[in-house]
Parts: sequence; structure tokens; C-alpha cells
Amino acid sequence: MKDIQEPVYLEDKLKEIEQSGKLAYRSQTLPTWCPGCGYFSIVEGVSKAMTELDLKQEETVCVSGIGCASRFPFFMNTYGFHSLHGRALPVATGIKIANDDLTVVVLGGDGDAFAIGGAHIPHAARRNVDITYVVFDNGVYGLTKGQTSPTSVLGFKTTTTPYLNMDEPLNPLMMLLSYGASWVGQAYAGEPHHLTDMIKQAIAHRGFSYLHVLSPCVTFDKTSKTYQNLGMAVRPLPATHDASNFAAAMAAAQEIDLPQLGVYFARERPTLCDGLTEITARAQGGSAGQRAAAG
Amino acid sequence: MTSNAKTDIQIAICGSAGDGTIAAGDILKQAMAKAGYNVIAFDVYPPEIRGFGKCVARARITSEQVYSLKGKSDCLISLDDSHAIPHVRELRKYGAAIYEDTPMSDMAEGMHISGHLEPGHLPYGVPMREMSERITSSGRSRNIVAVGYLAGLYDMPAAVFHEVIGEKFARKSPELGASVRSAFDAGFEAGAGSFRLHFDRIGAPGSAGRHVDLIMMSGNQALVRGCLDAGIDTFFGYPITPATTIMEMLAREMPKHGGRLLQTEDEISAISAAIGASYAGARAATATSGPGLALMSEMMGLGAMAEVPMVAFVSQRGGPSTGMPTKTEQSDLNLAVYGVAGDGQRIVLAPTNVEGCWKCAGKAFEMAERYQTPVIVLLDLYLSNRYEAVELPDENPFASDCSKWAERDSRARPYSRYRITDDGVSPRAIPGNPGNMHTVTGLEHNEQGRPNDQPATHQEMSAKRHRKLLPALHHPGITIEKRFGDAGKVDVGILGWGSTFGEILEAMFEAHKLGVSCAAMKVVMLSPLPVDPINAFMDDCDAVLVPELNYEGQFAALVTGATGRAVNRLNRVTGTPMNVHDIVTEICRLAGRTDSIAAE
Amino acid sequence: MAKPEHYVIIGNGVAGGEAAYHLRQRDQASRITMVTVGRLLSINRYELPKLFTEPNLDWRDFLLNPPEYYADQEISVRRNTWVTNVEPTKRQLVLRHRETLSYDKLLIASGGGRHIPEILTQYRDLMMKFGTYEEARSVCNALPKGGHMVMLGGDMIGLDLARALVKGGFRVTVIGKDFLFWPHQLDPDEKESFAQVLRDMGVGVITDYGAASIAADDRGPAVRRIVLASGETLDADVLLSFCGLMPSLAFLAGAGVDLERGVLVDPHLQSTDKNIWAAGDVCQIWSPEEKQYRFYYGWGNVKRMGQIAAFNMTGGDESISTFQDERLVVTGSGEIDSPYWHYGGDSGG
Amino acid sequence: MTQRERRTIHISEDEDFSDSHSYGQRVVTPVRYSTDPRDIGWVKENIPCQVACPALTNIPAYIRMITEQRFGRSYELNRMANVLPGTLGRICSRPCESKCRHGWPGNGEPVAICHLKRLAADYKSSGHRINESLFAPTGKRIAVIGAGPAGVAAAHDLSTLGHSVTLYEREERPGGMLGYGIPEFRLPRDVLDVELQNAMRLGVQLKTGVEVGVGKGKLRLSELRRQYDAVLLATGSMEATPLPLRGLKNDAPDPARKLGDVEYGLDFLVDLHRGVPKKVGKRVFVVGAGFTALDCARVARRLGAEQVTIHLRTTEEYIPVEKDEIFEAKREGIVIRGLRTPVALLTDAKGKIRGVQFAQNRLGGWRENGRRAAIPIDGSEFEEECDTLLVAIGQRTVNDYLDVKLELDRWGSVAIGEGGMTSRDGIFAAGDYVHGPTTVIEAIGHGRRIAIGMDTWLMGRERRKLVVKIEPVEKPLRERSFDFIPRQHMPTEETASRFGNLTSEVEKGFALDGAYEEAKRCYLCYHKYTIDVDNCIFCRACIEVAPRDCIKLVDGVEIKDDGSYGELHQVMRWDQVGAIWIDNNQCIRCGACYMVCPTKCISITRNEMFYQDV
Repeated sequence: MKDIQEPVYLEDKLKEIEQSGKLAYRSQTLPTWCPGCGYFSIVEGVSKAMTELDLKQEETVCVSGIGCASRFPFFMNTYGFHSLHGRALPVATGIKIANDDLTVVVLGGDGDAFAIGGAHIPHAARRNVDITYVVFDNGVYGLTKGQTSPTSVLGFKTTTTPYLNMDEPLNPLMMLLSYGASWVGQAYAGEPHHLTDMIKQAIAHRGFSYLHVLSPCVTFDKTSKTYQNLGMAVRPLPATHDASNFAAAMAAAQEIDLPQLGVYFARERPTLCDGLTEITARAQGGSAGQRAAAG
Repeated sequence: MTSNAKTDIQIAICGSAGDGTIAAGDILKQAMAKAGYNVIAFDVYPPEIRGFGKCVARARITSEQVYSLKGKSDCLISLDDSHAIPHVRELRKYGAAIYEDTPMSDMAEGMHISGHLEPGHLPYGVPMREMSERITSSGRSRNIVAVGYLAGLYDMPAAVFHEVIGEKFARKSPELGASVRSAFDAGFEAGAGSFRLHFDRIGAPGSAGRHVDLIMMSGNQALVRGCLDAGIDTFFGYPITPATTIMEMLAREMPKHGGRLLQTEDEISAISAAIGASYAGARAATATSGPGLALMSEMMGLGAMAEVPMVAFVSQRGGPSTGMPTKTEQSDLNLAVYGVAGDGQRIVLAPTNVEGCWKCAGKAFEMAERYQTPVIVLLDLYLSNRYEAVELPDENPFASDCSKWAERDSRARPYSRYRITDDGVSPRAIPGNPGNMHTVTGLEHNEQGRPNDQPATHQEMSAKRHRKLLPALHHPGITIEKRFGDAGKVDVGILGWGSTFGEILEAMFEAHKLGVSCAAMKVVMLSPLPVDPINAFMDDCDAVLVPELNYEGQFAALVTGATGRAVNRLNRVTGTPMNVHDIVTEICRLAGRTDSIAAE
Repeated sequence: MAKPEHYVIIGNGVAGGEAAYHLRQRDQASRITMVTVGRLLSINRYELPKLFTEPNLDWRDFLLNPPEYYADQEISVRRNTWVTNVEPTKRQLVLRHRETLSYDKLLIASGGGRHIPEILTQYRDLMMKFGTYEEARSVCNALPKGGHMVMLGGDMIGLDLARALVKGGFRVTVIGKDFLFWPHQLDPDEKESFAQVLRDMGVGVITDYGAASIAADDRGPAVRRIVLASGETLDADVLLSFCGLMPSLAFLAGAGVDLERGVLVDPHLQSTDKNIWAAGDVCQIWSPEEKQYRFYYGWGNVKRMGQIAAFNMTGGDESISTFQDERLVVTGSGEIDSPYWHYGGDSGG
Repeated sequence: MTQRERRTIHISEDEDFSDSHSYGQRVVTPVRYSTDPRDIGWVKENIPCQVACPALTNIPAYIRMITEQRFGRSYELNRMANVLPGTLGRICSRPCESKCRHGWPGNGEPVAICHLKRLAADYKSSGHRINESLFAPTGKRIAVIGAGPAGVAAAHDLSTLGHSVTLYEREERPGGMLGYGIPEFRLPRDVLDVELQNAMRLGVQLKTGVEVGVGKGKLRLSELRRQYDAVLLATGSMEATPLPLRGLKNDAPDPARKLGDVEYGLDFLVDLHRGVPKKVGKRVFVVGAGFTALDCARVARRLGAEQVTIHLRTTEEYIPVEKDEIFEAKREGIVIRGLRTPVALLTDAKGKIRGVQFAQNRLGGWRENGRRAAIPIDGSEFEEECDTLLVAIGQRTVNDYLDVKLELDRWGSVAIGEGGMTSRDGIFAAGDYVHGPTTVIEAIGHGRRIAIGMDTWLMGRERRKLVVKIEPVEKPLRERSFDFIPRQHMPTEETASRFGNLTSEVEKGFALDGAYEEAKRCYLCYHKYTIDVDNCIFCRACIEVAPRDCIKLVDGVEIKDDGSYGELHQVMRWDQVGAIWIDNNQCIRCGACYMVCPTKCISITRNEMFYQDV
């Protein structure tokens, strides 16, 4: 039996939320995901994070591809780009190159990212484009009504794997680490407070930050990545974890049965735009010295 | 099932996604087909997964053969008034409206459908939600209660519904099956118990014995059945509405016959894999819709150039681009017939009804092998999802191997993969045949298959690749084109293709009733086009009408281009099937019978 | 321009239908809505006994007006719709399916349902109804050829049916201690003499005892056994209660409109709420002459009430004055005749 | 406001009037006892039945006990608030049922709260043990005058508070109206007597046949005041209101008292139960609209009257009587006529009643007592004949027996201040004697409140307080399907076999299985569902499964003066949604939302309000 809570007095609560300014980051339309979908947690987290980072809505862009998750920009009161299936990262890169001052957040599902869009991720990562890529991983295709996805677990039953999924799921964290992403973290939709904190750090990071969010699909996954299963499995990274240690990050990323939440890896290095600026500088006869000064 | 009157009842079920509208319609049509009726059904559903968009399931239940849905329904079931209210118009005078009488929450004036029924309609308010909650402790089975009520109200045989519910739900879990069944029974009891004021009754199913083997099938289901009957070995696909269900069904069925299916990461990879497998000798196919076909067209070119047999099922939806994923349209004809880099002609078949889907699917494999070419079977969402009760022959009409093989062992003299022959088809060999080693390529090549861009070679090879397709116009066992209605000279001839031909036939019968002399011809093979029969037909017609569901009149252009004759176009891009009445009106206009153009 | 008035009429019987017609004549621009629990458009209840003589009639033959009439007159008829609450302060109705319906002027013409004496209420389920087409049809199906119908009470609605049944070759027995000839006011001797006329017409009449109890008997639920106070019993194929009408106004409880047995209205048919009128069997009209609230029954009266209500709702000032004669008479041919049995076909269609 | 967060090691059930404990066990649960006006406000807003009950009976708790088949516990839960459950379970006026949430529009019919109360009394084990929590003796002596419901309730509570109480009663038996006003076919005397005895077992000294007044052999109030530390007047209102007939002077002798075969209903019933043999004629008229009038009519039927007619000034809709009581009367052949005022009595030569002249009424406005006024219409008089006339148009209090001058209010009833004290120090008053004729449950409730007032006055501090006990509930205790169980009907005696005797009880009481069904219908409104807004991710899974629009997207809430919440302000614009909140007024406690919440941010608490010894 859970302990008795001090009463929540609604009027105070509402005032608090009102003043937080969180609502200013929401669009007018209610999210159209299935009731119970983990993505709600993410849209809530992103708006809270942006609130706490005090980002200007007009200087923020949310970019997505195709899929349930990619409806995200419609629910934010920021600039948004709902592009084509798997093609969100190139679009975002273009936006970033055009205006380095924008905060660009790319959001999409696991199919959009690692199936059709898989070819784009390595390049966005190694170039260290200064964007945040939040992947909503529910391990199933929602929009086409429940087919297997690259992160579906072995033995997962979907309409296209009626005899159970025989394909080993890929490990996004290890992929991204090995692609050279400069910030890699993991969160869980069922723990909204931690999720918010992680999104905040990811956006704050300068460079390509990849946040992997475990998020149940309540409509097409009743057996695998459910709130119950994930809720029991997830645990925080050990306090001793050193986020600057790549090997440690890779090691932690190998733990897939009991996913660990937190910042796996974080390292500052020049971004794509730094490089472009540098090239400009060189073209204009600048030098490495000035770069050091600038850095 | 007492009276022997002819049965012709159309039910429309309208609800919001998540209400189980489509599922309800499915139970209804499955059950009535089991009972031996002709059923034509078509569902309209929104792109959202849950909660918002409108779903409409329509089923026309008849004792005699019909070819399309009716403009007006005899019964309207509302599972969501806000969506159903606009559909009150499609309910005929003295038609029955079945609706929720115990809504979940208070509503403002005018939000309930009962306020929108016309004086002639018969209201049947049913406490669906309460009954569902009472029986199953949840409101989710409202749709089943509604179907039960309908069945009870119209004297439909409960037994067949129980069978279908058993197959549909009990398989998932016995408890679920039981609770759904009890929800149905509760509805049925209420329906049977309520006083009947409507005048249509369910008569006996059509003329005795004829319908014993009727199977309820959608176009996509028929395609799959065709693939399996033709012995498909491998399939590669990527989910896309409205073709997804083809892969879903094959995924379930193929392994049972030793076939192999893979869901690839995208269409590009899907068609590549299919061509690879086919090169290795397997019967291979993929399925997609317009956008996917666009992605595939480059690989289609390779298929044509390398003369690798391969079958692509393409179910059209509203375009261009992402367009209207859940609405029907016939606007990918150009892409299917012309969409390729270079002169890459291939065979395009467009079935006009569900049985045709089965036939074309099977024959597509025969043709692909016989003529060593990619074959596109062109459907649209309407045909893919339209249900008809069909009767398939017991013996399998599809040949298991139509390839023109090279000698198993021709070490005697060198093997030329692209040897120029009279019919243009070169003897084929696949890996594993000793001595017939060769290389296929997308580059233009000589008879040996070696890259060659000499003027004469490209000229000859292009001629060969087109010449070899003409015999397909006389391929055995499949209707390439067919004429219906009045023989000899007629005032109006209707030239049609694909799903719309059902409406065209209904329209032709209407016109006959109005005393207009007219005939109709359906064209199943769009590439190569059966020009001579079309010319012959046009000779008989004072005016030719081409109704189709696209804006540009793509088929009309194709015909005019091939025959050099003008035709009258009737184009609609409403995302819904063609309205029979529109066609009739057009026919009358062309026949100079403006007097008999009736208002709908 | 002013928003058109919305007239709502609860009930689509003679009074309601009549009122709707006249409202439309007097206010072309207005919006008119009729609300009824029945599934059907207005039918002529008085003709229902015909079902026993002409079994092939269907409900369309009883319609007072075809559907097109309502379309032309722009009268919307909300059938199969229950009013659960009237909120005069908000000028709106609450419907059972949780929709609200606002009105500018409301006419209550919900008529009367069968009345069953409290002492017999426990047998309610054993008695069939005869109020609507559906009910009449089921009675028709339940009564075998030449079968026996027993009526408790024997009011004029019942006797009208009794006439038809006797002509149709059925047996009818009326247990008429308390309600025989209702609503005619007769003294005991008169009553007895009229009862005799009834018997001569071929209707069995029992006036000395009322029914004490009723039971379904072992020959099946369709057969009822009535036990009289005297102890003797008789069996019926169909049992009906014709003990007068009970105004149907449950939905008005707590609305603040004054009720006794019916809606209390002044001679203008206006209730104690200035936007609410009442007409027909549901209203209890103050009669200045008799200094009491009283009911008036019969086609003629009810029709007239519909007219007057419509007239006054549209700003008229007319009060109930002349009513049709209400005496019960014996015709030359030795049959009972009552003004309550006289109706003209048209209700202003 | 004091909020004490404490873990209570529980000792005995008597101290804690809630349903969360089982006999003999020591239960350890995190509990919060609150006197916070917001928590009390919540109860008042959300447990309509308990608030409607003048004795604040913990209704959801005792109904819940019935579903657990713990009838004794259920009975005790009742007894904590009202010392006569078996009695009230039969004749209570049921203010709770008209407020029951299950009876709200769209929810069906109210729960048969009263019948269930009776069931608990009927089915508690024969060896049932009564629980009382006793304060140590205080040495204070108290006299209570009048052993009616108010007097008995007060006497009982005062004795549990440790005072020694003497209860004076004019009649031979205690009970007041219960024993002398209500016929036995509605309230069997054995049930009443046992419960009265139990109420007085804790050393209340009962002196019957002793009349307080000024005449010879009567106890004087002033004397009692000298002997006792405090005196409580609970003498009810046992005087019949005279019939106001046209042209009758106020001082003129009441004709109704002179005429033969005319009697006041109250006297008629009281005499009957004192054992005086009663007769009525063939045609009996009863004038009046209350329970007394109906009882008189039904008694008259049983005494052999053939035609019994009740005449109302207004109409059935406006009389303060249970509808099924009216229905039963009608089933017994009693006729009810509305809208008529008696204006004159018609007598025959021998001075016996011959009939009554009435005037036709029309309904007037509302009177300040919440009843409807009736206005006679001039010249509408008419006559009707009868053999016996029973007048039951009301009762009033009398003060002439007092030898102490007490201030009266403008209605002539004694005026009391805070705690129930009259203008005279140490003299208190309670029940109908203060309010005029009300209901039994009101009298009991008032008696209890005054008892606490007296105790506070005597001891100088408040020893019994209204608290809300709040504790977690593990899971929902209801299923949605319960809501479709129809209200069970009270089986009654065949009409035929009712006549001829006055004792055979008409209402038979529920059978067990029926009762369980009925008990399941209770929404258990004392369960409070709360969403933890901080953990809510706005996924609306709860709204999806809600059976009605009980969970709302809100941007604000109306706060009432007493601190409780009113209407929630709903919004559908995403950028305005401050919280998802459960509208406990719409909530029917089905628990569906609790089950689906992905972040488990919905919690349930049991909120029980009762008087706690402190």
C-alpha cells in the first residue's frame, strides 16, 4: 500500500504550471496519438526542457520524418518541419547550415531512423551537426498498423512476423557511439522527470546529441516493450559511470536486457558548422591561430 | 430467411476510428457470405490509428449478381453521430437508422443523430454502450451489439455470425470470443424483440446451389490467393497503405507452402531483392502503392533491360506525392505504363473485380516468365479493399513453369542469354545450369549479354524487347478485353478499366432501363494495349465515353494515343468510387436523351 | 432580423399534430419541433381497432400525414426520443440520450397512458397494451381467431375496440365495476341500462364484481385466468386494462409547473409557466363555470385544444369555450354511440 | 487548521467509526486524521448521502460492510451515528436517498440505503455485541425530559461521555412518537424496545409515568434544575394543530373537539397505542398531508372502514411523504384527493359529523418552510359526506408546563443558543421541542449535537470533534457492471392479508441475495480519486476508458466559500491544458482510470467523516 500523500490542491498546482510558462511551447491541437502512448511523455518532456532552458520559440525548429512519432512538430509551438520518411536528418542539417543560431531538434521513430533512414544517421553523427536527435523507440511500426521494426526484440510477433521475429534487433546506443555521436543518452517515457532532465542536457550539449527514448506502443505491442516490462527492467546508470569514458559507454550500451538510463557518453568536439566556419576562415586567409583564439 | 423475395439490402456503418466500425462491417459481410448471399463491400477509413477520423463500412447484400454499391443505403448504423450525421442523406425513405441511445456524456443541441433523421426514416435508438458495459463490463463491444441488433432486426441467421465471431475472436482468446458472442447475442435479442417497421426482409440466398462455394474476399485477398495458386516462392515488401495487407497475408500463408518473405527496409531494397531472387529462378514478387512504385521505377528499368521476370502488385491511392493514403484513385496508370528511364515497356494488367485480381495475379507470374519481363498488376484502394463473394474453380488454372528454357547443358556451343529469336524471347538459364553461365546487366548489351552501345545493337535489342511482349495479347486463359451489353451498333459505348468497371456496368443497365442503346468494353491489359479490339468496338459506337478516377484522363489519353480517335472523358477525383448516377447522366447526354436525365 | 421562434411540442398525437399545423399557418418563419417517444409519425389511434377487421393494413395506412407533409411544412419530428426533464428557467428540455433541446414556447401534448388501478399493479406484466400501432399489432397477433379478450374497466376507448372485436367474430368480456363507460359520468341505474345495451350488442359485461387477482395458468403464459372478487374465474387469451387514462407527465416532476393529476392550465391552456402550454388528454383545465379543474376527452375536444394552444402561443387570445356534447346515447339501431367515437380524418393536413 | 500526520496502532474499533478494521486484529496503516475545512468540504461535496443525513451516518461504510457480509459491523457503524438503526431502517424519511449519486440524472435510481440499514439490523448475529466507547465517570448529573428519539439519543451520548443521566417520561413506555405515534404494521414494537433498552444500558436511569409540569404530583422544572448539573428538554411537539375553519375566532372552542366521530389524528394514534379501543365509520375522511395522516388512513382501513379518503390542500407532488408509502396506501384502496381545503363541518341532528364542506384550491407560491401554498377559490365550495373525520394537519409544541420563564422565538418555540442552551443557564433543549414537528432522524441528529454541546459546557472543553479520516485504498472495489444492477424492490405483504389486524408488518425486508445486489450498487462515494499532476504525462489513457465525462482537461477550478471545489473549467486547447483532473462529482468510482494509468499517478483514498473522541 503506497503511503498517504499530502493532498494536492488543484488551484495552487494550476497556478504553478501557469507561471512556469511551459504551456507557451505547446501548439493548440491536442496530440493525436493513441491514449496511453509514451510519446505524450516526450512531448511533455520537450516542452518542459525548452521551458527550463528558456529557449525562444521562434529560434527553435523541430524536424521529423514519417511515422507516429514524426507527428511531433504539430504539437509544438515552435518552427517545425514534417518531411519525408527517413529523410529528416538531411533536412535538419540543411537548416542548421543555413542558420547556425537555430536550435534544431530532430524527432522520429525507430523505423524512420534505423530502417529507411538508417543511411543518414552515421553521417549526421560523424559530422557532429549541432542538432539533437531524439528517437522514440517503441520497437514497432504504428502508422502502418503493427509491423516489425529494426529494434523489435527477437521472437516479437507482428502482422509481418506471424511466426515470430527472427531478426536480431540492432543496438542504437552502440551504433551511435560507434558512429561518433558526441553525446549519447537514454531515457524512458515512464519516468517523465528523468526524461525531461535528459532532453534538457541533450539540447544543451553543443554538437550532435542522440537521446534514445524507450517508449511503449500501447496499441500494437502488448507483450514486449510495455510499461510493465520496461518499468521493471530499466534502472539508472551506476553513479560510478564516467561519461567521458568511451569504453565504459560501449560497455554500458551492451546491457540490453536491463536498459540503463542516463548520459552514456559526452565529449565536446568541433561541430560541422565549426568546420564550415573554419573553412570560411581559411578561404579568407584566416589561420589556426585565430581559431584557437576564437575557441 | 422465410420469404423468397429478391434480397438487395445495403448497410452503412459509420463511426470514428477506434469504434470498431470496420470490424463490425467485416463480421457482417463474412457472415452473410457464409449464408450464401452475394456481398459487395467497401470500407473507408482514415490515416490516424485511433480516435479521430471517420470510418464508413458499407455492405450490399443481394440474392442476385450485382457489380457495385448502391447510391442509397437501406440501413445506417451510427457508432459516432458527429461522423454519421452527414451520411443521413444516404439513407433511403423508410430506411432504418440504428444509433446510440445512451451516449457517454451530455451533448449540445443538434449533436445527436436522432435530431437529423428525415421524417421518412425509421429510428431505432439502442443503448449499445450500456448493453456492452452490462455484458462485458466495458463499452468496447458497442459495435458488436450494433451488428447483433441489425442481425436480429433483419432476421439474419445468427448461426453464421457465431461462426464468424468464433473464427475472428475465439482464436485470439476463448474468453474474448465468449464475451464478444454474448454481446452479439444481447444485441440480436434486442433487435429481434423490437417491433419491425421497415419493409425489406432478408429473402433466401440466390438461386439454389449456385452459391454453395462462395468465398468472401477482398481484392488484396484474391491477389494473395492468386500468388499462392501460382506457387509464389519469395516475396519482398515494405509497408504502405493500401498494399500492406498483401504482405501481411502472404507473411501468414507463404511459409506454409515453403515460400519465403522478407520485410525489407524500403521499396528500393524490396524490388532489388525480388529481381535478385527471380534471377536465381524463384517466382518472386513485391507489392506497393504509387509512391513506392515511384521509388521502384529505376529498378523496373533494370528488370526490363536485363529481361528478368518479376511481378509487382501496385494498389493505387490518391496522389501525387503522399496524397490521400486512404482514398481511392486511378491516377498511377501513366507511372505504371510509362514510368521508367528509357524505353522500358513492360506488361501492365488492371483487373476490374475481385475475381479478376485472383486471375491476373496468377497469370502475371506466367507472363513474367513466358515473356521475361517485369509485370505490374495495377489495382486501386477501392478494389484492394472491396469485398465480393467469389466462386473459384477447384482445379488450379495456373501453369507452374512457363519459362522458355535453354538446353540444360549446351556445352556443345556457347550460350547466348539474349539470342534474337522470332518471338523475341531468348532461351533462359539460371544459376545452377551447367554451361549456361552468363552475366545480366543494366547496360545495353549484345546477344551474349556483354555491354555494347553500337547503334545497330541498341536498335535491334529495343525492337526485340518490345516485339516479345505482343504475344501477351493472346495469352491463354485470361481476358485481355471484353464487350458487354447491346450487340452491333450502339449510340454510346463505354470504355472502362480497373475498379470503376463495376459502376460502368451498373450504369449501362440503368441506361438500358431508360431505353438508351449502349455497350461497354472493359480493357484488362493496358500495356501492351489491345488496339484492334478497341478500334472494332469504337467502330460500333456513335460516341465513346471513358469514365475513370483521375483528373487527367490517363486511360482516355492512352486510348486516343493508340487509336488516334477522340473519346469523351468523365473524370472524378473525389477519393471515392465513381457515382453510377453521374455515368448514367453522361450516357444520356451523349445519346441526346437529356429528357431522361433524372435527378438523384 | 429577429431570431425565429422555436416551438417545441411534446407528443405527436391529435392535439400535438393539430397544434403544429396551426403554428405553421400562423408563424411561417418559425422553427417547429415535435418530440415523441414513438417510432412513428402521427397515426390515427382511433382507427387501430380496424386491425382486427382488416389484418393486412400496415402502419403507413394509419399515418395522419405522409412523411412529405412534414418536409413541406418544415416540421421536424424527433421520434424515439424521451424527455426526461423540463427546465423552464433555461427554457430547455433534457432528453434521455443526454442532449438538450431549447425552446421559446413549449406545448405539452404528451397525452395519457393506460391507467392501472394500484390494487392491480402487481399484475401489470400480464396485461397487454393497446396505445400504439406496435402494441395494437401485437395484441392482434396474440388473439387467436374467435379468441376471448377480457377487458378490465371498459372505458370508451376499450368499448370502441370491443365493438370492432365483436364484429370481427371475437369474444369480449368487460369487467366493469369501476371504470365502465369512463369518462362518461353516469349514475348507477343509467350505467346498468347502458350495460344491458352492451350485452345486446354481444359484449359480455360484468358490473357487480371487480377482478381480485390474475394469474398465468398452466396452459401457457398466453392464457390468463382472472379471479373475480366473487371467487368465480374466467380465462382470457388476451387481457387488457381500460381503466381510463393517466396523463403522461413524469418528465414534468420538479419542473415547477403546477400539476395535480394533469398539467393545471387556465382556459387559455397556458400553464403556470408563461412559456409553457398544454393541450389534449394531459391537461386539467380550470373551468370558471364549474369552479374546478377538469379533463376533457375525445377527438373533437382534443383537436380544438390543439388549435387554441397554437393560437395563443402565437400571441392569440382565445379561451376554451364550446365543447362537443359528451352525452352517451343509444342509436335507433339499438347500439351505444358516444361523441368520443366520432373523429374526422383530417388533422389539418 | 491542525493536520496531524501519524501512524495509528489501532486498539479497538469503537474509537474509530470507520470500516477499515476487522475484529481482533491490530491493523497498521498510514492514516491522516484531518479537520482541514478543505477535506471536510470535500466530504460535504462528494458524499451527498452522509451530508444529507441529520445524524451524519457513515453510509458508504456500512453498505460496504454488507457486501462483506459483516452485518454486525454494519449495524454498529450505523449505531455510532444513530442509536436506533433497526427502527430507522423501517420508518426513516430517507433524506439521504433523494441525494444519492446513483439517483442523479443519467445514473438510474438511488441506492435503497434505508432498506439496507434494516437488513443489517435484521441479519446481525443473535449474539451481537454492542460496542461503546466510554469516558471515565465525570460525576456530573443530568436530567433529560422526554424519552422520544431526541431525548434517548442525547441520554445515550451523555452517558457514554461519562455523565450520570436520568431520563423522565410521561407515558408508561419510552419512545415518544416512535412508540405512540407510529402504527405497529410499520414499526414492530419488539425491534423498537430492544434498541431503546440498548441505548439506555449504560446506566441511564429511566423514570416513566413521571410528568414534568406545574400541577399536583408533577415534577417542577425549577426543582430538577436545582438537583441536576444540567437539564435537557426533549418533550417534542405532541399537541395537535387545531383545524382552522372559516369564520372561527381564535379563542372560540375548537369544534373538532366537541363533535362526535371527529378526532385529531395524533390523539387517535396515541390513544390507540395506549390501549384505548378505537372505532371508525364506513366512510372515513382524513384531512392532512403528513405521515400521521397516512398512518391514520391506513389504521382506519384496518379498523374496518370501507372508503377512506385523504384530502390534501395541495397535491401529491408536494406532500412530505415517501412515494412508496403513498403507493402502499393506494394499494390498500385509500383514495387521495388534492387541491381542497375544508371550510366547514356538516353535522346531523345528533351533533355527529355528517360530512365536510370543501373549497377548491389553486396552487400558490412557496411557503418559507419549503412547502407549497394552496389558495382557496372563492365560491368554489362543495360538500362531501363521511361518517368519521380524522384531522392530521400538524403538531405543535406546548410550553405551559414550564415553571421557568424561557425566551421563545417568533414561532413560539423555545429559543436556544450555541450548544443548545436556552435563555436559562444549564437548561438545554433539543429535537422537535425546538424545531416543531420534523423527522425522527432529525430529532436524533439534533439530540446528539446538543449532547456534545452540553458536554462541552459541563467540561469546559470540546471532547468530541468532527474529523475526516483519510487513508489509502489499495485498489478500486467496484466493477462497472455493478452500475446496471436494478434497484431491488421491498417485498410487501399481500394486500388481502393486511386488513383485520394492526400488527402484521407490511414491509417484509430484503432477502440476503437481493441485499448483496443492492449493496453492490453503492458507488462508495467516500473513495476519492486523485491525479498527481507532476507525474501525469497528459496521455489521456484514463479519459479513454472513463465511463462518463468524469476526467477533464482543465485550466482552472471554481473555489467555493467553504474551501471545497465547484465546477472545473474545461479546455480543449493543448496550450491551455494545465492539468488532467478527476471530477469527483461525476466520478462513479468504477476504477477504470486507476487501472490504465501508465505512470501510476492516480491514487485512491478512503475519506470518512465522523465524531471522534479527542
